[in-house]
Amino acid sequence: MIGQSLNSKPTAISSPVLSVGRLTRTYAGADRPAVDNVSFALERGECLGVVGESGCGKSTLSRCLLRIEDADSGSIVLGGQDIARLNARKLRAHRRSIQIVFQNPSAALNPKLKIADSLIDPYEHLARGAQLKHFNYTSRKAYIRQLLEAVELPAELANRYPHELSGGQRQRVTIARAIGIEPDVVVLDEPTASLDVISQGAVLDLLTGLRTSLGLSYLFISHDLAAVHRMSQQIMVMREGRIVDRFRAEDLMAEGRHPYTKELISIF
Amino acid sequence: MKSIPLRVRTRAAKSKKHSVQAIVAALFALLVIAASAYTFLVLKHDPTLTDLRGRLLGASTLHPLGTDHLGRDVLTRLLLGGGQTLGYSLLALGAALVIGIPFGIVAGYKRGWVDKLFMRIADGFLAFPDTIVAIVLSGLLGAGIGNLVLAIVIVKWVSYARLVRSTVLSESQKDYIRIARTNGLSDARIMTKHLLPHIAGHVLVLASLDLGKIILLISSLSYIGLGAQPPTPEWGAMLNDSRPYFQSRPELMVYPGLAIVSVVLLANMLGDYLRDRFDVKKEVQP
Amino acid sequence: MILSIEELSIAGQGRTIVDNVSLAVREGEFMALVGQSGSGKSLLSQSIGQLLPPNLHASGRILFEGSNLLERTSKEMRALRGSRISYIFQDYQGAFTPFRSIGGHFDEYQKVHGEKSSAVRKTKAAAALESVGLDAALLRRYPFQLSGGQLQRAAIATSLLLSPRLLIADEATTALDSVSGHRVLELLVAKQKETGCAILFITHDWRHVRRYANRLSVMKEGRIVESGGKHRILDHPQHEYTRNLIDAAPVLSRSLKSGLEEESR
Amino acid sequence: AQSTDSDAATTAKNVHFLYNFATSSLDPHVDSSYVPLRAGITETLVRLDEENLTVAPWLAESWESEDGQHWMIDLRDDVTFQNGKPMTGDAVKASLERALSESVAIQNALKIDTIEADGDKLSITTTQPFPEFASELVNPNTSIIDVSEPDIVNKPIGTGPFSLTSFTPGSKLEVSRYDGYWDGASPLDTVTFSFNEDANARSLALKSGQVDIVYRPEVESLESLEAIDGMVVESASTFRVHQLTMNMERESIKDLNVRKALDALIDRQGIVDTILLGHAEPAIGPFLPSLPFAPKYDNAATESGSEAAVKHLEAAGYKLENGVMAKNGKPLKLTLLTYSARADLPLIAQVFQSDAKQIGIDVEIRQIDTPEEYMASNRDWDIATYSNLTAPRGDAGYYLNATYHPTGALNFSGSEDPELTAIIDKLNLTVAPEKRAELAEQAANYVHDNVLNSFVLHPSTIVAYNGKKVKNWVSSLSEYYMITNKLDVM
Amino acid sequence: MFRILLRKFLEVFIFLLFIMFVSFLFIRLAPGDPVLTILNVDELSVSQEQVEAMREEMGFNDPLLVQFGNWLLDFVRLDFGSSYSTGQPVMQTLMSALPATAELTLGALLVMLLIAVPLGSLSAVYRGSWIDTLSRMLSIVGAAVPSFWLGLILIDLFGVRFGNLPTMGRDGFASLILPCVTLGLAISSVYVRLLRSSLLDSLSQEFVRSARARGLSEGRIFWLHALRHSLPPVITVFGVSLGSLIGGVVVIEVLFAYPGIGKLVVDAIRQRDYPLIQGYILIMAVVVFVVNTAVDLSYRYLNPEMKLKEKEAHR
Ligand SMILES: Nc1ncnc2c1ncn2[C@@H]1O[C@H](COP(=O)(O)OP(=O)(O)OP(=O)(O)O)[C@@H](O)[C@H]1O
Ligand SMILES: Nc1ncnc2c1ncn2[C@@H]1O[C@H](COP(=O)(O)OP(=O)(O)OP(=O)(O)O)[C@@H](O)[C@H]1O
Ligand SMILES: [Mg+2]
Ligand SMILES: [Mg+2]
Ligand code: NI
Repeated sequence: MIGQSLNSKPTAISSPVLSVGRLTRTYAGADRPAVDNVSFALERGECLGVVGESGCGKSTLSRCLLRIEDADSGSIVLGGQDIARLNARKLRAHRRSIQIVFQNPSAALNPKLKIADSLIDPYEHLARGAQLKHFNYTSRKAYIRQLLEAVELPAELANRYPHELSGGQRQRVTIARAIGIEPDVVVLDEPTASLDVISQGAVLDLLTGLRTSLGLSYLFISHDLAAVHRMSQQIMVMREGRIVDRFRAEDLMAEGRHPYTKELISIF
Repeated sequence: MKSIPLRVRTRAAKSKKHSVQAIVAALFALLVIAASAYTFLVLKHDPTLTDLRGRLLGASTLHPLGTDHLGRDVLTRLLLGGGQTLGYSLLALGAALVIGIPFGIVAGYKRGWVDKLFMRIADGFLAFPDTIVAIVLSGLLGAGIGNLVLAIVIVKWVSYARLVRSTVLSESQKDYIRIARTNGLSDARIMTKHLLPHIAGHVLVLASLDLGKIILLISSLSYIGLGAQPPTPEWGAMLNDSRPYFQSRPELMVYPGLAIVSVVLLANMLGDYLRDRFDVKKEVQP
Repeated sequence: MILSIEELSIAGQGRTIVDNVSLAVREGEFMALVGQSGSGKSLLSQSIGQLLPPNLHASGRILFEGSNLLERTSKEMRALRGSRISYIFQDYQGAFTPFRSIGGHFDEYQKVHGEKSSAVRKTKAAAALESVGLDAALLRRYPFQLSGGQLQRAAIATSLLLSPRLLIADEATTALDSVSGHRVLELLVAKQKETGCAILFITHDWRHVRRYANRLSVMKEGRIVESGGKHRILDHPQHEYTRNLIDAAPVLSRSLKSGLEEESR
Repeated sequence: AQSTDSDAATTAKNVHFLYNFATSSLDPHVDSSYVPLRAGITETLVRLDEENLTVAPWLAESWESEDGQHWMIDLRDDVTFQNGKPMTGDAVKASLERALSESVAIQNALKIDTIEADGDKLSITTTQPFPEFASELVNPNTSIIDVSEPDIVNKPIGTGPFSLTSFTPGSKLEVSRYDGYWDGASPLDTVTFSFNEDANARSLALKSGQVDIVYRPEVESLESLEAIDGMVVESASTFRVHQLTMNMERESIKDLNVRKALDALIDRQGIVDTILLGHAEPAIGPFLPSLPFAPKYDNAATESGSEAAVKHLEAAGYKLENGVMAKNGKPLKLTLLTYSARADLPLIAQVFQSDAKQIGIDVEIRQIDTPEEYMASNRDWDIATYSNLTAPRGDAGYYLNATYHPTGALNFSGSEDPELTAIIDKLNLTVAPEKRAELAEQAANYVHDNVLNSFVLHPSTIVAYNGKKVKNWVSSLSEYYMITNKLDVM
Repeated sequence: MFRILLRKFLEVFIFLLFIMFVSFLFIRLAPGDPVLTILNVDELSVSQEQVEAMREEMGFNDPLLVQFGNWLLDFVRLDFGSSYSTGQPVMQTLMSALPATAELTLGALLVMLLIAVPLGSLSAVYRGSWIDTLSRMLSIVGAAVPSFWLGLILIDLFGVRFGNLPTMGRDGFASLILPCVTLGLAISSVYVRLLRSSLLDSLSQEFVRSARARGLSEGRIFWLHALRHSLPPVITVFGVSLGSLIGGVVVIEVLFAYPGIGKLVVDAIRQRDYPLIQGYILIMAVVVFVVNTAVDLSYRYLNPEMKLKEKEAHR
């Protein structure tokens, strides 16, 4: 299935699919911003890894990008449009372009919906009629089966409720849901943390495959340096809300890294 | 916890309970059908025919439940009243739900000024005593049970809206709703598909008990000339009419009372059944 | 042998999820349990404390310090849980009651297990948080105000608070970056040295297994396919699945891997 | 459970009276519950002598008028208010003037032009010759109080045997003996006068021994009350009549024969015997037969029952076809108003409806909220059950004027019968009692002959009390006089 | 801070004004007017001209807006008028009746709590057991039995047959027992079921298992963790029903001759005593507003996330 023509939309190679400028977010009562003046750009088809210690603001950054929380200042230019200040109605048109996989899969699934319904929901709504490139489904059922297959889950899970799945299974379901509607950018907030290594590898391969075949761009947040290294072209290191280091993945082991980056590597 | 075998038992007991409920409901329906057949086909009483010399009679084959204070056959009135009472109270309840639930979901989900406005409207409705609403409506539109239903809806929808709103308020904080939003689902869909299942539990509980309260409300409002006009048989009115005989002939009050209880019971069973269907986790650790 | 699970099966709704599993954890040991996602590791660990979801039930025997836990009354279990057996759940977000502050949880936990002085409770809580690399100021926060990793570390801190005999850590570091994860595991090991408690450590992370475990078991589809000493399994995996699992371990580069091998004793 | 008055000798002598209507104001001039008078706090200048049904002296010793317009009233001189002040002519004048200014209805009723006080004498001029003037002074809203008191609404000071000690609006009042009462102080120390509007609850309160006298207990509970040793149940006819008001503006009702038919349909005895369990008197005319001006209706051997009704209807041109009473193909359909404030009325309505159905008349019952209001402003009804006081103060003028005079406020029939109006107008100018009685009788007969309204029954007032404790209770016809200085306990 | 207070105050004021306007229209659209009450026609007669004159004098013939304007003018001067039937100042009348209703309501709520909390909790914890069935039966009967009947039975039982609790009036604590129990029983059924359903939700939450794993006693988990989590819907329903509860105590007030505000206002409605009704609605609007604001605040207390979100929004 992989390897079809990239994207029917004209792609201006020069302009990044997502570019973030001076994004800042401070929680009420906090003494320093959780996300502090963060800027970066994400090219089409690129995977940008974000590593950093726990609590450094990675999840906050991703929530701001998705407009789940509103940043205090800064811009989020998605497909040429700054969505940082769009109102809810206008925003909806851009929703399809950016998707997220959350750190904690338990809360991300509606406990009252069966897996199949959770999966089909965004698809039925958004992609109905729209030609999806990757999943050439023939029916609702086929779509779900294909999606589950893509994340290597047995089709029978479709009829279960989230609380009847293991943590790893849940996470795969959320990944399936995010890629199902074939967005431009997927924010992956530690998507494989709760998977066993085989599944991890499989999911990472799958994600890479999808990226190349669909021209997806990833913002890949993880603390697993190996995974980030394997997935990403670019890596950013965050600390206390700021980007402290940024380099090409090949240069991970190169000299001149930020001391904090070095620490991360040495522990690994 | 010796819960391990115990849990198995509750599961088994559970399915048994469902079948027991079904049997109870079926028996009840049979009883009603048999009674109606006997009354309407064999006895053929006129539900409004008074007979002052034959009032307050005890049970007999001619009057299986005796006669009321005007000498009318109680069973006939009870059976005929069922349709009236149930129809109107269900109508009122249904309408209150149909108005209240969407209002509550929208207010709880949208927050902001929509919510504020809604809350104020709701508060406003709450400040009005139902009698006032009923009197004004009957005055403007004429007395009649239709307007009574309207009055009840006006009074009742707020509680559902409020209840729904509170559940929605806390539910929409959760990640899965955020995801649904980032999936670009329309608000309407999030509200119907993701939030609606969560409110079913509480709403069903409230609604199934409210049915009884609504029947009683109809009775108390028919007291001021709203609702079913005498001598229409109607459970609430029958209940009210038998007040004077509360000591001398308590069964006059017991019969419509029991009728209401059994309807509420059935509604409750239905509510619980539906609730269980919405409750995907089913059981809790004891 | 502090914990010995014998022929344990977990079933529900006509499905057997964990199938006739036997597993032992020795006194003071760091026992790792690895395996396929969805293979039943979490359920297995939950059955030890009689904490299975209500629609599932366990059969077999779970001997803890010689007595069968499955036969314990809930009162006896309560005395064990928290003080002798403590848990770190996989779902770290569910570890805390949403409307209670983190500090509130620490305080309550110590109180119900007999710590009378509130000053002591406070200092202990602060120390526990700091030991997992968190600021004591987080005590005043509510769970939703913490990042995933912070929450997980807070959950770890609570479970270590009372020096249990057996610590069951279900993917305790999934939300942590390598620095913090490393630090937390160092802490666990230090704690283990100090108190001699046994740790049942469920993980996907081979680095941790390599570095810290004494023994390990590998689970797949509800069964234990292989168990034994760390070196035995890592160096001479016998089961096909174990081999695949080891090969799939993500590594940064060759040099890093060899560095690790040197380190493992 | 018996209450705690076994040692009545040592403790204060108290009677607990339970009334069926609650009030939240005690203003004697405004409050239509008349509680101040009923509780023995206030008194009027004259009272109704319930045995002879004449007006008797009370605070006034005597009164007279030559022309029915200039009245001389001589007050008792031994009367003091409960605050010790003597009741002077000026005080009475001030009290009456307050009553007039507070209530238009009293102005109407008394028609007073000027009042002059001279020592113990009052001279009053009415705006027109007004023979009933003295009897109107029976009205409790003309109670004499000390208007110089600051809080009349909550603590009126009157001349009665009991003075108010506390008042809880809507719940009860406590009164205690006024030792300076002019007619001899009461043997009781205190009386508790409480309200409860639920008939069942009243009966139970008497049963439980919490109260000693209950006004209008639940009729259905009387049997069980009487079964209690020492319980006394009294019932007394009242000046009230339950009637079927005819809307004379409706085509079918305009026909005398239809009215006669409806009148014949009413099963008076059945209703009295069963619905009111005998605590009522079937009515022929509006006035209680014991009243001096009540007609004897000797010629009124009118048959009743459905056959008679059918006969009348046939005379009116109706025919019973296929169970439907119709005239020229138009079925007889009537709308019957009723209201629940008087619980018997809806029952009477239903009985009537059922009886009418037997002869093919389709009666639709419409239950309404406030009958006066509805009947006055809506004319879409044919007949109505209504309850009227016909001679509250022993005089017919009030009822006839209000109900049959074209300007009457309770003339819901819309009757504008010139002949009847002439009788009433004449009555209004007649002073001599015998002459008045004659005219009243004439009017009543006219009403009866033309079936302007149809009268169902005179309900009785039922009072139940603990005969082992209460002494000298008198059930009053007018329902004005309840707590008196004679009331005592064993 | 001050600005926020001022804004809140203005908001409330406008809300009240709006309610009063609507109710004003509403009441006066109802057929009938209080003239007959004012004229006291029960036993006395007035002519139709007088009725009309009175109507004119009272301004009932003016356009509604003019009437409302007049009312508003008085309202701003804090003059709420006098009752047509008693002539007493409305606020004084209402305020003197309010305590009785308040104690009745609070007492009933207490009874309700004493019934609903144990019964609801037990039936949630022992779902499917006999106690669950029992509580369901009780609440169904409670939902279907009219309170006047319940009250009479209680009077018969505890006032006449066994014991001699006062059956009427308002004399201290003893006279509160029967009415409060009657009312409490009548309202508790909904709460029993609601609490049960909500508790079932909470008890299946993940944090309950974590608390268990920490060795907390079931009681502690229940009271301090699960119960609080299940309160919002219960509190919500409480908030909405308080208004109708206060208005709905009238049956109880009549039955037990308890001199409260419910009876007062029903009479006022019957007599179209406009100022009294308006005063009542004003009080109710304030009560409803206060209670529901408190309910909203309690959500924030029960769910700190909401509170903090709110704070941020105000930043
Ligand atoms: N309450 C439940 N009811 C039914 N099936 C369940 C329930 N909980 C878990 N399962 C199923 O049991 C199996 C084992 O789940 P478990 O959570 O133990 O897996 P795990 O080994 O911990 O996986 P992971 O590493 O992904 O967390 C899974 O297939 C899951 O779908
Ligand atoms: N709702 C909130 N209110 C206040 N502070 C918050 C809130 N959510 C997060 N924080 C704080 O903001 C900081 C950044 O949190 P964030 O969740 O973005 O971290 P993260 O980088 O995703 O960490 P992790 O890898 O542990 O998930 C943390 O210090 C956290 O405590
Ligand atoms: Mg995070
Ligand atoms: Mg797991
Ligand atoms: Ni819920």
